[in-house]
Order: sequence, then C-alpha cells, then structure tokens
Amino acid sequence: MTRMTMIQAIRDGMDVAMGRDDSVVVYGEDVGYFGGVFRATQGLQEKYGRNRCFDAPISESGIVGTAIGMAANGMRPCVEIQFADYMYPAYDQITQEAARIRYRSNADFTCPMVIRMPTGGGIFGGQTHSQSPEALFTHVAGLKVVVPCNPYDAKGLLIAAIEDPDPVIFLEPKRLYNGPFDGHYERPVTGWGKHSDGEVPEGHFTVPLGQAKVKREGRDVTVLAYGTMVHVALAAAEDTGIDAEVIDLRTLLPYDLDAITASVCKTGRCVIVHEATLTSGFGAELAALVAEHCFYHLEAPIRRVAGWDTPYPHAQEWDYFPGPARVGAALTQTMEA
Amino acid sequence: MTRMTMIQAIRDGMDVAMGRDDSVVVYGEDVGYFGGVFRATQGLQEKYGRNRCFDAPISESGIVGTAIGMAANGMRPCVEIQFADYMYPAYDQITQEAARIRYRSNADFTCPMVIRMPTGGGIFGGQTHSQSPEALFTHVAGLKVVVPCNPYDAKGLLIAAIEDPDPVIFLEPKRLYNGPFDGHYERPVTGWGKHSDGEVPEGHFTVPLGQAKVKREGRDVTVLAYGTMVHVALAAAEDTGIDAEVIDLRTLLPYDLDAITASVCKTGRCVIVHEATLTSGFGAELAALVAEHCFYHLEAPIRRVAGWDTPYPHAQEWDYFPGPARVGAALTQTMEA
Amino acid sequence: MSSPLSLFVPEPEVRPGGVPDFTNVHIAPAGEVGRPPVDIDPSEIRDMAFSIIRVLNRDGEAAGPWAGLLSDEQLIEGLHHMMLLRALDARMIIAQRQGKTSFYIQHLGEEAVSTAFRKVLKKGDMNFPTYRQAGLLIAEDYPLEAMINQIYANSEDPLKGRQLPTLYSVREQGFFTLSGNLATQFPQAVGWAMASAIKGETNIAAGWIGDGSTAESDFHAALVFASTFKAPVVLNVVNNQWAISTFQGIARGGVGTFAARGLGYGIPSLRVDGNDYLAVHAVGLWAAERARRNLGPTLIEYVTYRAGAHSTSDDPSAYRPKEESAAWPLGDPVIRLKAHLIAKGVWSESRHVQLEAEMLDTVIAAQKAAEANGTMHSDNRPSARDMFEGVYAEMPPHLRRQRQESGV
Amino acid sequence: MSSPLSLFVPEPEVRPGGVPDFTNVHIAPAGEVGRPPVDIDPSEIRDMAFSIIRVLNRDGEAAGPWAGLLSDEQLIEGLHHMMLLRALDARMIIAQRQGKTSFYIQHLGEEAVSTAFRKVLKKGDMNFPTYRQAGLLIAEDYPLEAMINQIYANSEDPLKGRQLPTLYSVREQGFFTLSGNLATQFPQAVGWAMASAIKGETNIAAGWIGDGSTAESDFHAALVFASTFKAPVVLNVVNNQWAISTFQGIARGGVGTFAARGLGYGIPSLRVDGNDYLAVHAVGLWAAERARRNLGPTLIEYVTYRAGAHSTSDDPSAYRPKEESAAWPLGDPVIRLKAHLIAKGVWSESRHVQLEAEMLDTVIAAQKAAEANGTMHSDNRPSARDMFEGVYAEMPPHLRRQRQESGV
Ligand SMILES: Cc1ncc(C[n+]2csc(CCOP(=O)(O)OP(=O)(O)O)c2C)c(N)n1
Ligand SMILES: Cc1ncc(C[n+]2csc(CCOP(=O)(O)OP(=O)(O)O)c2C)c(N)n1
Ligand SMILES: [Mg+2]
Ligand SMILES: [Mg+2]
Repeated sequence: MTRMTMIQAIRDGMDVAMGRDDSVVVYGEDVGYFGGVFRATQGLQEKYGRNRCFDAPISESGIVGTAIGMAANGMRPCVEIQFADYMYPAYDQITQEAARIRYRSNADFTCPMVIRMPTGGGIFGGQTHSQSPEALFTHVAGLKVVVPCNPYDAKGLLIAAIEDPDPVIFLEPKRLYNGPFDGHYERPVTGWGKHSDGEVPEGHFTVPLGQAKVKREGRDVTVLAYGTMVHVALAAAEDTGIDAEVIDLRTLLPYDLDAITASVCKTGRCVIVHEATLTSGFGAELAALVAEHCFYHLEAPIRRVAGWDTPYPHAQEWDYFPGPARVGAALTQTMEA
Repeated sequence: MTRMTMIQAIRDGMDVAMGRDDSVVVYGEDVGYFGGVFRATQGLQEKYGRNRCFDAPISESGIVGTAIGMAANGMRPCVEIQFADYMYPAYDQITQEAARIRYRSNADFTCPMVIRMPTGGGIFGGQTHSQSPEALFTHVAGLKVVVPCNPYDAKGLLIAAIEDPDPVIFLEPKRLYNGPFDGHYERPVTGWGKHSDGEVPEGHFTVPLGQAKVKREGRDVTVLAYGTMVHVALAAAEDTGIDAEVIDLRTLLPYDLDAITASVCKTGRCVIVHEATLTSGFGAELAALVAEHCFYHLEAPIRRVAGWDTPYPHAQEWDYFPGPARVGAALTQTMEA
Repeated sequence: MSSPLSLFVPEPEVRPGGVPDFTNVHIAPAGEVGRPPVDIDPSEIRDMAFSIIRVLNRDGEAAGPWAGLLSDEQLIEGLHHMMLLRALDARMIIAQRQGKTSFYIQHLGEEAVSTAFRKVLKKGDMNFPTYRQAGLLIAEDYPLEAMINQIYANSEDPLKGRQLPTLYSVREQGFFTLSGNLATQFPQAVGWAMASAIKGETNIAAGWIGDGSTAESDFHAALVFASTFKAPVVLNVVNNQWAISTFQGIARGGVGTFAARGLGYGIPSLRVDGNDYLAVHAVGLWAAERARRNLGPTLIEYVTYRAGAHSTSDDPSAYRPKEESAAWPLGDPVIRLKAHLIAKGVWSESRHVQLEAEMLDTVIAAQKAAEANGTMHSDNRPSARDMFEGVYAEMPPHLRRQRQESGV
Repeated sequence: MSSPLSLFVPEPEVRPGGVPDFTNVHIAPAGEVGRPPVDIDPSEIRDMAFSIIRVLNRDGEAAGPWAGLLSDEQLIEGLHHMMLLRALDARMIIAQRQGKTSFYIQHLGEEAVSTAFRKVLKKGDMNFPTYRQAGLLIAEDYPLEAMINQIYANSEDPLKGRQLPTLYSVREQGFFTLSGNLATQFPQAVGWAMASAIKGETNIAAGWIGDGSTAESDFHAALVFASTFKAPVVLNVVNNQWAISTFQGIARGGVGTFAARGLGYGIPSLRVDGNDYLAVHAVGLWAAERARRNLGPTLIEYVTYRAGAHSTSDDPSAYRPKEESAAWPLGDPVIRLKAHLIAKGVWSESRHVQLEAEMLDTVIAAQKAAEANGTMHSDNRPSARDMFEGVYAEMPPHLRRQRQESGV
C-alpha cells in the first residue's frame, strides 16, 4: 500500500494498465508532453513513448471517433476529455457509435475503451468547468458509467474500466483530486495524506464495476450518493448526528440495485444527493427505483438534494453546490416526515 | 375549424407564424424546394421565398449554430432536424449555447428559436430513425421541451413555441403524422379524418406551453404519458376496462406539476409510459416527482412502462414498443397492488 | 451608406419541368491528367483537386498514364461485380415493394466506385463504408444469401434483426459495421489506421462519405487527425450529385470541387471519374500505395451520379427532372466498361446479355435460399431474446430483469 | 511484404532546456504581398494563404500596397489601446493572485489583433469573440470599470456573477456573449451574418477562433455555411502558436498554414502579421469591405505569439523554453508600432514612458472604482437570487419552488 492523492491514483492506474498491455493508449488535449491540465498523465509519454501517449487536436469528436476505430482494431484506448463540460462535441460518437458498435454488429466488432473526464464543481470554474453530465450517459444503453470518490476506488475502478470489454465513461470529481472534500468549503482542505481511502495498493488490482459500497452504516435513513457528494453526505451525517447509512454507488450504470434496496428497505427512508441539475438527473432514476422496489418499506417521501435547475453559476458557486447544510436539512426533514 | 393531419397542422403552424412575422425563418436538411422528408415544410419556400425557407447543408451543429446567431440578430428561426436521432451533432450548440445565451449574458442576448425533430418509433426505422431523446433535453436548464400528440395541439403548441422568447425543443412523434396510433399495430390505421383532435382552428391560435391536459377522466389510476403513448394509454384503458385518468403532459419542461399531483392524489395510483429507454428516461423524473409530492396518497408502487434498455431494434420493433398490452398489464398490476 | 445585403441560396440549374443541360460542364478528356509519384509533395499537385482523372475515352479506349493496370480477366471480373450489384439492387427494390423487407438502398449508376476500389485493398485492410458501398462486399464474393438474410431480417440475419436493412457488418471482409448516422465512420477509419501504425502493422483503412455528408462535423475531425498523424488511410468522397433532395452545391458551397476540401489539410486530393472502372481502380491504387508506404492519407473525390432514388422511401421526380440521369455526361459505368471490353475484343453484346441473365439467376437463387430463412414479416425471424442480447458482453442485472419482465 | 507502418506524432522543435531557433522560419519582407481588389475571384489568390502580409518593416517603416490607411492620430490611438490592454492585463493578473478574482486571461503579445481589427467595424456590426479579444472592447472605449466589475464578480457585475471572469457580453459594443466552449461561436457568427443578409440590413459579423480551436468541428460547420450562403462575415483565426501546452502543429497538421484551411471552401484566405497593427487593420478592412459589398466571407489567419501564460491557471515553463517568446521573429506589437511612430517623428521615448504611466493610472483608477463594488470573495456580490433569475424570460414553477426551498 502507498499513500496517493486521487490524481496520483488515476495516473498510477493508467501506468499499470499501459505496462501490462501494449494495446492501451492514452491521448487527449494536452495529455502528452505536458501530462494533462490536471497532470493525470504526467510522465506517461516519457515512459511509454509518443506512440502510446500523445497530444490530440482540440476535437472531442475526433478524439472519441478515432478511439472507436482504434478499439475496433484491437487496442484499448483510454482517452481524456479535458473537462466533462467539453464532452458535448463527442456526444454523438459516444452515444450513437461507441455504445452501439457491439450491438449493431452482433459482436462482429467491439469497443473496449475508457473516456475519462474531470467532472463537478467546487473550483470556481463557472458553467463550463463544473458540470456533472452523468445522467446524459446513464440514459444510453451500451455504456457503463463510473464515478469514483477516493484514490483507492479511482485506481481500482480505472483499471477495471480499461480491462472491460465495453465502453466506460469514467467521471472524475475534480474537487477530490487533491484533497477529500468534506463538504465544508469554508474550512481548510484536508489532503488525502491522512484519509483511510488514500491508502492504495501498488501494482495491479481492480474494483469491480457495478458494485456499490456502504461508506457508513446506519439505521435511520439511507443516503444514496456518488463522487464528491459521498463526502458531503458523511459530513452531513456527522453534523446532524443522524444515523445515516451512506452508500457510495461508484458505478451508476449498471447500478447496484441490491445494495440500494437492501439499505432502503432496512432504514425505510431515503435521501439522494448529486451535484448535477435536479430535473432528470440520475437522482430521478434512483428515486424511481426506490419508489418502485421499496414502496412497502418507505416511511417518508424520498428526498433529492441536487444542483438547482440553472446553469452552474460562477460567483454563487456555494449557493449552488449541495453542501452539508442542505443535505443535513434533508436528513432532518426526512427523519421528521 | 378544418380537418388536418398532424403533418398538415405543423405545416400550417409554420405558415401562420411566417405570415405574421417576417423574422420567422425555416431551414434544415431537404426542407426547401422538396419540403422535407416528411413534407412538413412543403410549399413554404414557394410562398415565402428562398430567403425564408431553404435547404441547409447536412450539418446539424451548423443548422443550430447559425440559428443561434440569427436569433441573436432578431430573427426567430424554426429549424428542422431530419430525425431526432440526428440531433446529437447539434447537442453541444443546443445545450451549451442556445440554452444558456440568456442566462450567461444576463439577457444582453436572447435565443428565441424552435428546433423541430420527428421522434419515436413505430415505422421500422431501426436504431437511427426511432429514438425518443426527450430526457436528454429535460435535464438542461434553459430549454423548453414540447411533445404534441394530435393536430390541434401540434399547431397550437408550435405557434406558441415560435412566439416563445426562449429556445424550444419540439418533438414530433412521427408515427402520429398521418394517423392516430391507437397502440394496436396489428389493426388497420385510422387516420385523423375522424378523430376529434383532427379538428384544427384556421389561422392564428396557441396552446400555451407548460400545461398538461386530461385526455380521459378516471378514478382508478393516473396514467402520465405524452406523444404516441397517450394513444396507447387510451387504448389500454379501453382494453382493460380500468377507469384510468390519462394525462397528456404536452410540455415536459417546464412540466405541469399541479395537473400531475392533482390527478395522482385523487387516484392514488400512477403508471408512467414513454417510448424512450427506461433508465434515466423522463419517466424517472415523473416517478420521482410523484413519489415526493403524492407520497401520502399513494396506494401502490408507481410503475413505469417504457422502451427497454437496448438500442431501438429493427425487426423486433413491436417487442420493443410499449404497446397497449404492456400498458394494460401495468394498469392491472397497479390496481391489484 | 452601404447598400443592403442579401442572402445567396444556391439552386441547381434545373428542377422538374426544366431541361437538363450539362454542355457547359467542362470535363477533361480521358488521359489528360498526369500520374505523379506517390511520394510527391502534396503542395505540388493542388491542381489535381480541380481536374478529373479519367481513363476510358468516348471510344471505349483506355488512355493516358493511369491506364494499363488491369488484365482483361480483372476487367471482366469487374464487369461481373457491377452487374451482380445492379441485379441485386433491382431484385431487392421489388422485394421491398412486396413487403419482404422494410427498406432498401440501391447503387444505380455508382457501381464502379466501390467494386473497383475494393480491388486495391488486401486482406486485413478495413473499410468504413456508408450505406451505398455494398459493392465492397460483392467484389469480395461475400455470399449474396448472407446479405439478403440481413436485408430480410430473417432467422439467419447475421445481425439478428437489430439493424436497418443494408447496414451490414462483415469484419472478415474488411467491412466495418455501418451506422445510420452520417459521417461518424470517417474519424473511426482514421483511428483504425492510426492503430495499425501504432502497432507497426501493415494494414490500411479506407473511409467513405457522401458529397452531402462532407458538411458534417466529423468530416473535419477525420481530416484533422489524418493530416496531423499522417494516418495510413484513404478518404473517399462519393460525389453522386445529390443528398436526398439536396443538390451538391449546398454542401460544396463556393469551392469548385469536393476534392478541394483536402487542400486545407495538406492532404493530396485527387478527383476521379467515378463511372470509369479503370480510373477508380488506378486512383485507389495510388492512394493505397501512399498509405502502405507510410506516406499518409489521400482524399479522393469520385464524380458520379445517383441514377436511382435515394432509398425505397424516396421519389426523386419531386425535385429533379427525370431526364437528368440520362443527360449526365459521365455515362453509365457498366455500359462504359462493356464498351471498353468490346473495343478490346474480349467481350461481345451476346456475352453481355448472357452475363446479365446469369447475374439475375445468381441473385434469384440467393434470394430463394434466403427466403427459406424467412422475410421481414414472416414468423421465423430474430427473437425478442436477440433484442436483449449483445448490448454488453455480459448482460447486466437491470437488463436481465427487463428481459424477464418481457416474458422472453 | 510491406514494411511496418509507424505513427507520426508532431512535436515542436524545442522543449524546455532547448534553445529556440526561428532562423529557418521564412518570413516574407514587409510590403511584398500584393493587395488584390476585394471582388477578385478567390481561386486567383490561393497563394496568399501561404504568404504573409506585413506592413511594418524592421526599420519601423510602413511599406507596400497595404500601407497608408491610417492617420497619425489613429495610429497613436491604436498604441494607446494596446498599452491600455496590456496595463489592464498586468493589473488583473496581480488581482487574481490577491484573490480578488478567481481567474484571468491575458493578451500579452497579441494586443494588435483585436484592437486593430475593431477599427474596421462599424456600429451595429457584431463580433463573436473568444476569451482573448478583450481588445475589441478596449478599442471602443468600453468602460474599464465595467470590465473589472465582471472580472471581480461584484455587485455591479453586468453578468450578475454568472460567468467566469473575462467572459464578457456587451451587445451595445458589438461583442457577443462569450462561451467557455471553444469554437461554438464560429457558426453563430455566420448565422448572425446570414440574418443580416436575410433582413437586407448592412451590418456584418466577425467570428474569432484560436489556432488550436480550428480543430473543433464547429470550425468546419461555420466554413460550410459561410461558403454556401456567402455570408457577410469575417472569419478570424488567431494563430498564437500555442493551445495551452499544445503547439500549433497538432491542430494544423500537414498543411503549411491555418489560412490554407479556407481554400477547401473557396473562401479568400489571407495570412497576416498579427503583431503589425497596420497590417492587421489593412487586412481586416479588406475583408470587411468584401462582406459589406455582399461578396461573402473572408478567412484571415493572424500570425502572432502568446507571450504569456494561457491563463492564470497555467505555467508555460513546463512545456516551452522561457526564451522562446523573445526569440519569436515577429517581435512585439507595442514596440513595433512605437518604433514606427518614432520613425515617423510623431512619437518619442519620453511620450511613450509617459503614456505607459498614464495607462497604468487609468487602470488603477478603474480598479479602485470597481473594488468599491466588491471583489470575488467580498460580501457585496451578486446574490443567490441572481442565480435563479434569467434562466428563462419568465421563471417557471419548478425553479420558483427551488428558489423558495433555497430560502432566498
Ligand atoms: C447525422 C445525420 N443527419 C441526417 C441524416 C439523414 N440522411 C440520410 S442520407 C442523407 C443524405 C446523404 O447524402 P450523401 O452524403 O450525398 O450520400 P448519398 O445518399 O448521396 O450516397 C441524409 C440527410 C442522417 N442519416 N444522419
Ligand atoms: C470544447 C472545448 N474543449 C476544450 C476546452 C479547454 N481549452 C480551453 S482553452 C484551450 C486551448 C485553446 O487554444 P487556442 O484555440 O489556440 O486559443 P488560445 O488559448 O491560444 O487563444 C483548451 C483546450 C474548451 N474550453 N472547450
Ligand atoms: Mg450524395
Ligand atoms: Mg492558440
């Protein structure tokens, strides 16, 4: 085990995958010589050569489009979209092509690839460096969608994603790269140095896709969260003293229904938290699933705490961000309902 | 009042809007001389000239991108995407630009425009002529999303959309263009000639955005639907004899929460139907809203009947399509729950 | 004060009711355009994007530096392929009217492009075609029956009924799974070629796109990546003058040719008579050779004419004069190759008639065999189970639940 | 057997540790490139895409057919604008370090491009800028205080704190609301211009894009529409050699210049010394004139150098030698215009020093005024209410509920 930040863990995951398998290639805007604007690919070009890690033209559809062709030709591209906010030009290639190559060709061709993208707010990035577009991927049959919230999972899930036979969208909450965000933006940031999930195995290991993880056991209410919001939920549980069971979904598609229903049927209450815009967010799907599968166990309405239905503002970032106060209030209301 | 098919009503809506306001322009692939592959714009070029109605290059991002510039320059473009399945190259311009021009410029610029797209299956179009991508728009703050299900609404809503100060996504269920689809694909198609909603006022009128409509009053269970599925739901109610209240949402964003909650709180049961892929579909949002706002009135789990989580297949179209049998079964199960 | 601006909206010269007149279209005589070495500096051959490489002249003779690459046997084989494709199309259009399939896309007038190009590729190379390059399969003797099984979406459909008719996928024959979304395959072809280069293999790729679809964004993405990484790929633009009802002037805009699009990327860009089997083959070979020698991409515009309807859903008489096809100055690819072979003394009218009958028989036999496996609306067709399979390598729990719910 | 393929990955000639050497870069002398009439057939000036229009020579003299368009007063005003922009940048970078704003983007070395171009536009024309054209506002004397209010996201921020610093919107000054997504504004500019033509007005549009961003798909969409509908638009490509850490060779690929991209669309494409205020202005004027006379679009590549960091989040020493900027052969736009004015006898070192001080004072005064309205983390800043407003013309019920829930 070594101590790593999340960005180091992600880099290490790619390093391990590239070292084991020549068919893994890494490219994207600024990822080559410079090593990426968040430095996730730093050192990979030097280690594996310009053929395996290189700068791409600023063309997200070209990045994903070429990666599909490479995957069809036996490679396992792991490409970076500089910010999730910039995936939209590639949305056609991701959803209409990568997601359906296997299905439409009856497995004559396949598309093993990973598309990494920094996601979420909390860095004053404004509406074009803060988005959480996961729900735009969870609606797409053929994709897998992963959101790690700590270095251990980030490395293990990333290696699993690269080794997966199908396309995986890998969303990296950028606010967590260099320090766990406990949800209190006004307090000093504690780094991964002292966090238990900052201990990461060396070399190869995987965290299987499709499995949620209970981050805090509790009896009163279930909180379904992923990414940055896992840390916020834990903080809210602590702040309110409510005995919440906090579940980190880790993989949104395919989702871990067993873990979700087991917990909610136990607690009888459910709060769902995400940073993306509320309406038609992934929380809607979670609420629908819980409402359907746990109907006879529910003792209170399911609450969703999410980003407001506005573009992500710049100056009002902390009014927008679903912080521990808002999550705590939802927990309290749910307990009182 | 005149009798019209839905395609005639849509054409008439554009005609009326163009006649009243010189700033309304219509363009898209094949919409000029030919009048569109579904003939929605037939005759408009001849009537209003090549400057007001013309063929665009096959570039959906160019179509929407230029329309945004036109809207900023005082026009009201009403553009066509040939099939909703082809909107993806324009998804960046729609969601990151059109939707946010007003907000990000603090109304220094605005973006009044309509993007029409034929949507849904039922014509053996396979995975690239059958999609229902509404949930990809309802997640986007700044957009309005409209889905008419009959000629009357189609014309009234389209004129309202063109006159709206903000960008509107106008999804036209192509299966309904020339005959109401009662959900029984194996029976002969009855045209709009005898359907009560085939009576359409001449000239200018609007159906306001944001208002649902009760298409069938009932006491037992509420069905929330839109587009083709309204007709399927009505057929299912008839087939099963269950006294369902069928609500046609008409506008998905902003949605009509009052109409939804009034009905579900009355019936205590709710079935949601859409043709799009189940997971993260708009039905998830509806289920979440109902679960939250009608919690204490619900007597049975909310059921969703939707397209399966696969690409829209070609040969298995009627296995995929949520027809009256599946909706009927859901109604029965909901009544028995 | 400036005078008011006005919008220019290009229109074709004739519409239904008008008389097509191509006399003002200048077409370089066969044999006129030179054949540069494949390693020439692209900047030295920019003019080739505005000319047109032709081999067969009006008298059916092969002329100039691009001639002489194919044997008589190869040419007769080529005629074969074009006529087989034409026979298949004719039968499938009827089959669609009979309700045996929901949809069909034909190649009438464009048969030379894909059949001749296929001959410059080798095993292991990969095409990223559009829906109008079935000739790539025909020219490799892919079984007609398998194609018709797909078209009929029957129990033997290799794609299990999931895809629209004609959207084949045949990896073994270097034919990438077809998309219904235009242009997406163009950057994919470039990526496939880049992978070949990264792995140090020798296989090349070919991308395909229509004139109208060059307007799509992915066309640019493909050219940017191909140009930057010198990918071993041939980028084929089939200019058949029409994109459904929209004439090529809308996509092409103010530049003279589609080949010219390549100039802005430093990619050698050639323009070729697409109805001339020999010219298509010769130019394709030149480009493939460039790719194989690691010299990078080539853009080729094939000038041809979509003589038939866009698809079985289309009726072109609504937007262009019926006579336009006959007036089209580059003629018909089958008739031109036939004339050449006759001029060479290796072919005759009677052998031609005989071959036509033979091709029809071949198609009918394949069609019969396919019909034994069912047609679109018959009972023996891919099942609802097939609909749930293959979305992922392994079926995830939520899809398993849905399959159970559906009762299959 | 063919030999194995290999991938070509372009690299800049020097990286940190290396010694920049631009001696092999051929740069045409000032005055060498001709000035064709604006209604020339684009096909006759294709070579202009590979040359470079320059007016100011090494001795500070204006030479050739593109010279002589600006009076001494106009030139001094231009110097003014460039120096004001430079002063603003310098102060805002400090302000960012002081936490008064979260982010800033500077223009160092590129000041001539936007300030000179602005002078060829008229009231009612519209720019669709990127984040590196604040010179368009400066050159129209848009109040510095308003700019700083936006940068500080304070209570007087015209955009209510919703946008990242420097992403201005000023309709009155022909400055379209800036996007953080690259290239999207390029087709929007074309659409704006098309609307002007449809309405029969006289206003033109100008689109702006960086070298790296030309790789984006929307670049192509814009050129296709501009070319087809002959839109009255000037399409400006600012080639400052870098796209964050990526050198221009990655976006440009195998072609010599970015101007050349326009050739494939039949659009007249010029290349100009972007550090030469006179050349930028002259070429911009030529293109604007074409647009006003309804002759259609023009593509212009401005060759310049991003002398500073990409943004306050960037440190270029990680990917390029510090010395590269000084070695850059086209010099600094402020120093070159200053030298010209001194050579003309209308300027002096002392007046220059004085102006520098004046510009700094002007910025400091505006900054003080803006600070009175608050800075990024002060209390008087846009409210949470402002976050909920303006998503739609009228607030829909679900957003009203959310605002209530938020308690504001
Ligand atoms: C992204 C996308 N937009 C629109 C369409 C609808 N469409 C199908 S074929 C076609 C015309 C294509 O013309 P061209 O590229 O010239 O090819 P051709 O049909 O002539 O072979 C159009 C617009 C589509 N399939 N995909
Ligand atoms: C669609 C999109 N992709 C990526 C980015 C991230 N990004 C911001 S600036 C930049 C570099 C742009 O370079 P260039 O176009 O040369 O402009 P310059 O910064 O040099 O002025 C990148 C990649 C973005 N803003 N939008
Ligand atoms: Mg075509
Ligand atoms: Mg740049």
